[in-house]
Order: sequence, then structure tokens, then C-alpha cells
Amino acid sequence: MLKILYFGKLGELTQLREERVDVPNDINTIEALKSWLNTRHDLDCALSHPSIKTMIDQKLVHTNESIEGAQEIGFLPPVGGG
Amino acid sequence: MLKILYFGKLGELTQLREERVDVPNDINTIEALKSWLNTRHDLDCALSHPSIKTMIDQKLVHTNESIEGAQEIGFLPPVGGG
Amino acid sequence: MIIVSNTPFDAGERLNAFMEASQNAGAIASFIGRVRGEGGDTKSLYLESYADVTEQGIEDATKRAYARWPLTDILIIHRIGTLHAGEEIVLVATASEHRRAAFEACDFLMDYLKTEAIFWKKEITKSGSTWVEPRTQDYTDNKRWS
Amino acid sequence: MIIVSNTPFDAGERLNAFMEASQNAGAIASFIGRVRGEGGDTKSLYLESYADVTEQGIEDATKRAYARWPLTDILIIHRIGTLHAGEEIVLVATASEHRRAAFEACDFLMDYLKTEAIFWKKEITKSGSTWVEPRTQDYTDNKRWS
Repeated sequence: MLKILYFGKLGELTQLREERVDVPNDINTIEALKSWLNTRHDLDCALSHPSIKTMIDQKLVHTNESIEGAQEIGFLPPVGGG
Repeated sequence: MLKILYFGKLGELTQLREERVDVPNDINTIEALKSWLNTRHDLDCALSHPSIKTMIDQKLVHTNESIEGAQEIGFLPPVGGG
Repeated sequence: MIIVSNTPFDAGERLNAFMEASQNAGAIASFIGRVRGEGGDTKSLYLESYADVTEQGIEDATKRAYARWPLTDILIIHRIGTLHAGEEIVLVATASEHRRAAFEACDFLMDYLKTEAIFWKKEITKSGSTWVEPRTQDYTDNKRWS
Repeated sequence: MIIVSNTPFDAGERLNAFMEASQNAGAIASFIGRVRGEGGDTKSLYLESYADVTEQGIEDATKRAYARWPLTDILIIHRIGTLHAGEEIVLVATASEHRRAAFEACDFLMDYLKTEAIFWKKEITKSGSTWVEPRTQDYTDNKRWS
């Protein structure tokens, strides 16, 4: 089971802030996971937008990395507080 | 009677913060007043130092102005609070 | 001290406590951001964070501030959850012996919080809600420090 | 509001009251200067002003700030008389809709107070007392605004 976190507007689009999913065996990179989740939640490519950053186990990843062994994937729209 | 105010370190040198003086008739400009007060309080030219600013009736003066009709003369060492 | 919390805080009280704890600093700069109490269209905010990731990021930013300016102490309080008009969103306070260091570090940390800190902010008005992203000016401000 | 007074003030309380009075400003910057509570050589300060002349000068500086930045409110509290270690000397707070305006105006007003405001400041330590004049850095800082 992989924990997926949807932040900000992504949480509104998926209508959930987090979920635990059984990822099919052939989904083993970030990009593949995004496509799969886009379809699963009818997100119209929202996760694939270049502004969305990804964290694997709370570390930012900049390329299409493997998700093998990952516990938690976070999808982050543009941030900003204050 | 003319009210004279000595601020900051000048007040320490004169050992008073303010005084009222009868100024002799021939003392009618800022520079003349400074010299007269320097002597009166044994100030060793402290009032004539270029860093000392003068206010006549609470307005800054930049030249050797007449003190005729003045009520209050303030002598100001370099300022700074905060 | 870094606090990310969904509990409202008293800015004046927190600032006094911060000053009490950093007695040797002659200069304390601070910034408070809050939800504006606008006339007609009352606005509330909803703020999300990413647990420890958010706090770790802020912690790293304070380390950069300590490395760059002679600071004795930093306080950052940032609200999450639902905030109503007039409530404080953020308090940043910096203590130093030097006025310029306190001002600049406070300014730097606010720029970090506005553009890089891991928060998401939704503005809710009577006419609807929108997720707010940093303005171009915020990104420009933040580049001053790099 | 401008207050020049020989009565100690509570910075946090004053800041809260200031914020209460300027509800429409989302950004509040502030600076507090105080007598350092140094270890061995305990220091006190003695501050003099020139009555209304001092307040009028500060008032003029706030007018320049209002003309230059979109501010909703300014608070300046400055102590005179004898101040002991740990006591606040000055509080400047600026309220605006814009973060940069609040920061810059606060910074500007502090530069004014440090170099131009009509105050004289004596530092008293165990080893004696000296009248403090602005440092070169203070004058340099102040020139940034002209």
C-alpha cells in the first residue's frame, strides 16, 4: 500500500486529502503513477502539470524517479504562506 | 530676559539645562551670544563648535542671525535617538 | 522557535515573551501578517501544511538566516486551518544587536514564507474560493537574497 | 500616533492596540529598540528631547512616510528620561496592505529616529558616562531614502 497525499487545489480535485492505494506492478515511476492517478480520479492531467512538484517519502524529486520501495508520495501545487 | 536651553552634553558643561539671561545690548547675533555664553560658563568655545546647531524660538537657523525679539534660544549638539 | 499550529495566537504576548527570552539583543524586528477585515466581502482563509516537511523547511530557512546575519534569536509562528477576518496568519520576529541585521533577516524570512514555505492558502469570500499562489512581486522580492 | 514619554511602555500591548485600530491592514511591520541587558557592565541610558520640537520633527517624518508608501497607520513611541537595562527605548510600527511598504516605512522611520530626531542619549556604565552620537553606519543607512 502506497500513501498518496494531495495538497491544496489537488485535494479539492480528488475530493480527498490522502489515500492508500495498491499500485499495479507496471506502475513504477512518478510519471506512470501520475497518469494512473489522473485517470483514477478523472483529473484531466492535473497531476502532470509542470507546476506540480512531487515528494517521495518527504523528499523533493526533480526527475521521473522510480517509486519502488516508496512509502509516501506527496503531490504539491505551487506553495506559499504568510 | 532670554531663555537659553543647553541640550545633551552642553547641559553637562554648563551644569544647567536652561537659564534666563539679561543679554547686554551689544550682543545681538547668534555668534556674539555664543561667545558671551562661552565666557560666562567657561565653556572653552564649546558652543562655537561647528557641530552645535542653534534654534531661535524652536526654528533651526543656519547663519549668524540676529537674536532681536527672540524669546528662546536652543543649542543642540548632534542629535540621535532610537 | 518555530510553531506551525491551527490555534490562534496573541501576537503582542508572543513578542513580549520572545523579547524576554533574548535579553541581550538591543534590536527586535517583527512582521505580522493577518487576514484583512475588509468591509463588505468578508474573507476567510484556509491554510494547509505538509506536517514535518513544512517545519523542516522553515528550520532550514532560519539556519540560512543565522548564517547570514548576527542574530541572537528567531521566532516564527504560522497558522494553518481556517482563519477569519482580523486573525493573525504569521508572526516573524528577529533579535540582534544590530538594527539592520534584525530588519533584513525578518524581511528575508517573510520572503521565504511567502514563496518557498510548504503552505497552501485558499481565500474564501462570499462569491467563492480560490487557491492563492505567490504574486510575481513575491518571487522578485525573494530573489533579492540569492 | 506619536508618543514621547518618560513612562515605560509594554511593547506587546501597544502593538496589539495598534493592530486593533488598523483592522484593514494585512501587513504590520515593527521595530523595538531597547537597552541591552549586558552581562557584567550594566548600562543605563538617559534620553533628552526638546519638547514639542521633537514631536513636530517626528510628525514631519511620518508625513514623509505617508507620502512615500501606502500606509494605513503609524505608531511611534519613544522614551525619554532614565532607562535601565532591558527597558524599551523605541517602538515603531507601520500598517499597510503591502508587506514591502510596511517594512520599508518602518526601516525609514527608524533611520530618521537614529540620525535626525531631536534626542540626546547618554550611556551610563560603571566606568562612566558618554553622550552617544549616531555612528557612520546610521548616517549611511539614513541616506538610502534621499
